[in-house]
Amino acid sequence: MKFERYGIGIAKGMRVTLRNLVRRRVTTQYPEQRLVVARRTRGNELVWDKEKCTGCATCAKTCPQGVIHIETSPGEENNYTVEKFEVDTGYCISCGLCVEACPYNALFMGYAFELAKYQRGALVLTRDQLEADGRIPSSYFRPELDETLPEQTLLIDRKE
Amino acid sequence: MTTSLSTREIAGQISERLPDAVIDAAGTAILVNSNSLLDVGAFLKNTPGLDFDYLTTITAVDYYQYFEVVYLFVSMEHNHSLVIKTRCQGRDNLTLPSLVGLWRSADHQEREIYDLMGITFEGHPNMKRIVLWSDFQGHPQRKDFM
Amino acid sequence: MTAVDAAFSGAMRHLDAVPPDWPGNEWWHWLVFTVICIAFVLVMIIVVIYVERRGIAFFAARVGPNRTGPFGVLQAIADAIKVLLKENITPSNADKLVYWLAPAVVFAPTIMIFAVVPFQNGAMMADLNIGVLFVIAISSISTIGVFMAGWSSSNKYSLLGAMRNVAAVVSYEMPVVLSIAGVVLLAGSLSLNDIVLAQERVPFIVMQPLGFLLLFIGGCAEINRSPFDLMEADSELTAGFHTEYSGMKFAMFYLGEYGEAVVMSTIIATLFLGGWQGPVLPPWLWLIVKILIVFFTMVWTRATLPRVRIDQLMAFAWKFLFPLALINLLVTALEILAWPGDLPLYIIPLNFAITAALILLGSKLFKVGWGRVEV
Amino acid sequence: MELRTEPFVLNIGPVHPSTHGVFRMRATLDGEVVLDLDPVFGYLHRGIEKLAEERTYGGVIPLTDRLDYVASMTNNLAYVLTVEKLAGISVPERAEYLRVIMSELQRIAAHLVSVGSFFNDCGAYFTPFLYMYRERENICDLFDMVCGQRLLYNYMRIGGVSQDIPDEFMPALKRIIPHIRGRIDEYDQYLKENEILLARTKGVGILPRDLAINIGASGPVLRGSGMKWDIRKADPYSIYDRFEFDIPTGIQGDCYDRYRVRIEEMRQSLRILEQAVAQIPAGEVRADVPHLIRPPVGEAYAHVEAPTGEVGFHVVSDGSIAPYRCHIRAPSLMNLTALRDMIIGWKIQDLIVIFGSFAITMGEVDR
Repeated sequence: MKFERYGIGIAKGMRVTLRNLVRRRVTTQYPEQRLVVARRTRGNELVWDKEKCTGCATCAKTCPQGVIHIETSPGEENNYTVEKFEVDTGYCISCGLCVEACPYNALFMGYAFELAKYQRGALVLTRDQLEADGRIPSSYFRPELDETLPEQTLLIDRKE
Repeated sequence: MTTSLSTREIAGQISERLPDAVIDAAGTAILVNSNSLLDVGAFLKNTPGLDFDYLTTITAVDYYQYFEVVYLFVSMEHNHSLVIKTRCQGRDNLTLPSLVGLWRSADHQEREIYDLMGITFEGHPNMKRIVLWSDFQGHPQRKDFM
Repeated sequence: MTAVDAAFSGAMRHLDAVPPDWPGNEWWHWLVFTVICIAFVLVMIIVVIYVERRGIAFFAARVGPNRTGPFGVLQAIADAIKVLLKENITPSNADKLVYWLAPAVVFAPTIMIFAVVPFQNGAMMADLNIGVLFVIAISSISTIGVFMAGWSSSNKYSLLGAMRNVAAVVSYEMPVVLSIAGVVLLAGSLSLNDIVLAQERVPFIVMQPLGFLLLFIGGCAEINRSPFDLMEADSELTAGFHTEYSGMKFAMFYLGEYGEAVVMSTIIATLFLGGWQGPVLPPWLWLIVKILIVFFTMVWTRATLPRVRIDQLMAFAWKFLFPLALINLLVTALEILAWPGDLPLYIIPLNFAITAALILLGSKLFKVGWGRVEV
Repeated sequence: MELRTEPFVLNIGPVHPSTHGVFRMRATLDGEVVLDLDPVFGYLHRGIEKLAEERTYGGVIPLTDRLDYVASMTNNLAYVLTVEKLAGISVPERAEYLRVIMSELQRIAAHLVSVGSFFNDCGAYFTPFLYMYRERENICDLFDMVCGQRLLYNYMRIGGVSQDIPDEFMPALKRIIPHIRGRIDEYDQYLKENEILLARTKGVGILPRDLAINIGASGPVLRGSGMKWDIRKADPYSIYDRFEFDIPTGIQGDCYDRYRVRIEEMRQSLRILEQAVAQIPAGEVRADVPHLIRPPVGEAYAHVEAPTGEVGFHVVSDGSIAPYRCHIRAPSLMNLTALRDMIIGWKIQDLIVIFGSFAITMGEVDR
């Protein structure tokens, strides 16, 4: 250790921290202030379109975690009726492969992310919950939904 | 671009020095006798023109009848690479010579193979389990481990 | 009259003088000032904890505590309540008595120091004629508490932290005392009140810039502020000497730590920044403002600088600060000999020049060896 | 009087502020001096190699996210390159550019984390760490925009990338590049010349060049030791041969050199980004690859230059939909080989700094 630079380096560093002292904070006060997440957010839920789903179970086959559970019965017009559609979001890793795999665009990643539960059992989304209204699909792999979602907040755009 | 050296050519060079070492050199890799692995390693590292100073990775693959251990050597000086394979027959009491003396990068990788595949490397200074705890039973990376 | 009697009466004569001359000669004086000292320390601790947490947060581009009370000012109180409700855990191998005693030994001296700090001309608990000596002596006591804590916890991290602290404090005591000695020479008195009064013309920071720097650096090391916070060293020793402490005992250490910071800021403010002196504002407010300025500088350095290594810490004390402090003392003494009476003001630039020259010279000569030991 | 002393054992970790996860070092100390060190791995072992054998080739990609979780993109890339090599799949031009852009952004993000936590290990109380994280947030924003998550991206696919970038991506990236360049310069003023940091890191933890090669070190650790070896130049994958950039190297291989190499690499990454942004063509981003791809029987090894070093995947195929064997070359694990040699004789504080200068990620060490 030598003080070859007579503490100039320390002084420079002190100047940088002082400059940052007066910069605008970038942290937000979460429950009150919210940033808009990306349109393609892979939230921790799935949104399922009952009308489009044919029960082909491609999503269940693709899921690396095996959390999608589908039971079907043969329907009238050479198709399947989905008897049961369950997603255990507790084991879901939100990889989005099921959404990519779905050949009929019937499965969407959810836009919501505040879905913590107190019991593990409550994390299993049943068919009724999946069908329920008010769940916003994100535009992950569904670019046609881009317009329906607000623009993402970017840190770079926030004033310093 | 790292050039992959011709396996036949290198196998010929090895055979000149170590007659029984090479078993097969038809594919992209040279299959060597496990007994002469250490000699082959020393040859590869110390021969001028080859100078394999960098042992990139060691993989062990379980093929039920035998275990295949794949070594990927790179020479940083000449920017060329070579794959050496060796086999351990059977499933119990598998041993291979350790390359730690030549390339210390074999240290953690051989320990890992010992841990997960159950191949003991003779001459390794610290042949202990690395990712599992010391009294763990079995070798989980084997195909028959459930 | 035997020799024993003589010694006894001699001792009695000293005892007569034991309650020192109270300012104002009122018997209730000690009672009032005891309360004031304790209250002042506790309130100041809450204030500096707030300043530190918000300051560090602002330096680090964060917001800091802002939920309890307006702007989070009640955070320290909320923390105190939380910590009081926590379970007190004593390690089974701990040396129980020492373990229990250590927090008190750390915290008590910080309040005692304020006995000799003037809040206004003469407004102090005891105008000791050896005030500076008292400050130095008492401020070193908390080291013993730290070592007690480290030793008794039977935790290796704690012990390492405590050992580091003892080593650091013993080493840094030298430059600190020597730099204070320069002030004492200038003021011609050891009483803090007289020292403050002597700064009526100019604060001693301009007469003794080097002394101020040395005291600031040494003080930071003594109270284990970054970059010398080796006894806690959260990235190495998790929490250093108080790793095993919890609940109220931990709170005592926490209070003690910030209490020491308040004490060191107060000493620096009193000795070098003119204490309570200042225009317009009431004197006690000036003191608080100056304490906060010094403390803010400490927060600033803490937010900026990495931590030094233990051997560098010691080398810095003995090879850099100590010689400079000695030279500073010598120069001060020579100046006082050269200009008897009040020093002329034109020596202020001279002092700054000497300071700059000495720091440059010291930096050139200062060198620590490599940290590696052959094993 | 001679005092009888004896060395004592200090367990550093697995739960410790500076072990970058759950690493454990069993250090024998003589006072402050480290006499011996025994690294203990495995606290984060999840058996990813075994798990990969039971998943489809596409389903392994989310697993690779969880290796080096501060640099998921490059792990993704290494894996998909291997499978593409195995199956002989060619990737559309635009996808190659997107892969390069993502890897370089990822490199900057990961180096910011590494450097920040390295400063934190040196004892700079969280300030540089949070500055670095603040800049990393910009990049996380971009990743969020592209693939919907900020940490585990799962963006690369066999035969391309999962989806094309949205329209607002490029303008944002063009604004972020100069911003980050300015900030790197600013943070260089902060601690580059700081006397205390120099004293703590210069000459500390020297890894000589020959030893670095011998232990199989890679990435900034190898380059910090003065070896000019970067997979992007030595064995260009993807389209790295089209870009102009330098390989920064250190001089003597101490902690300071490793830190400087990381900083300079960020600058070079910004250069690559600028070129890639200028050159990127329009077009498809994903080759037509079946969901359940069955590569021919054989094996392949492909490697990329990840922020920590050379991440390689050795995939053996038996013709089924799942890899027969998927071995991961973890640079963090290899870099730690010489940890003991570098630390013995130094103080316990240096141990933290030297260990921090490797910038390992436990997810990759233990897999």
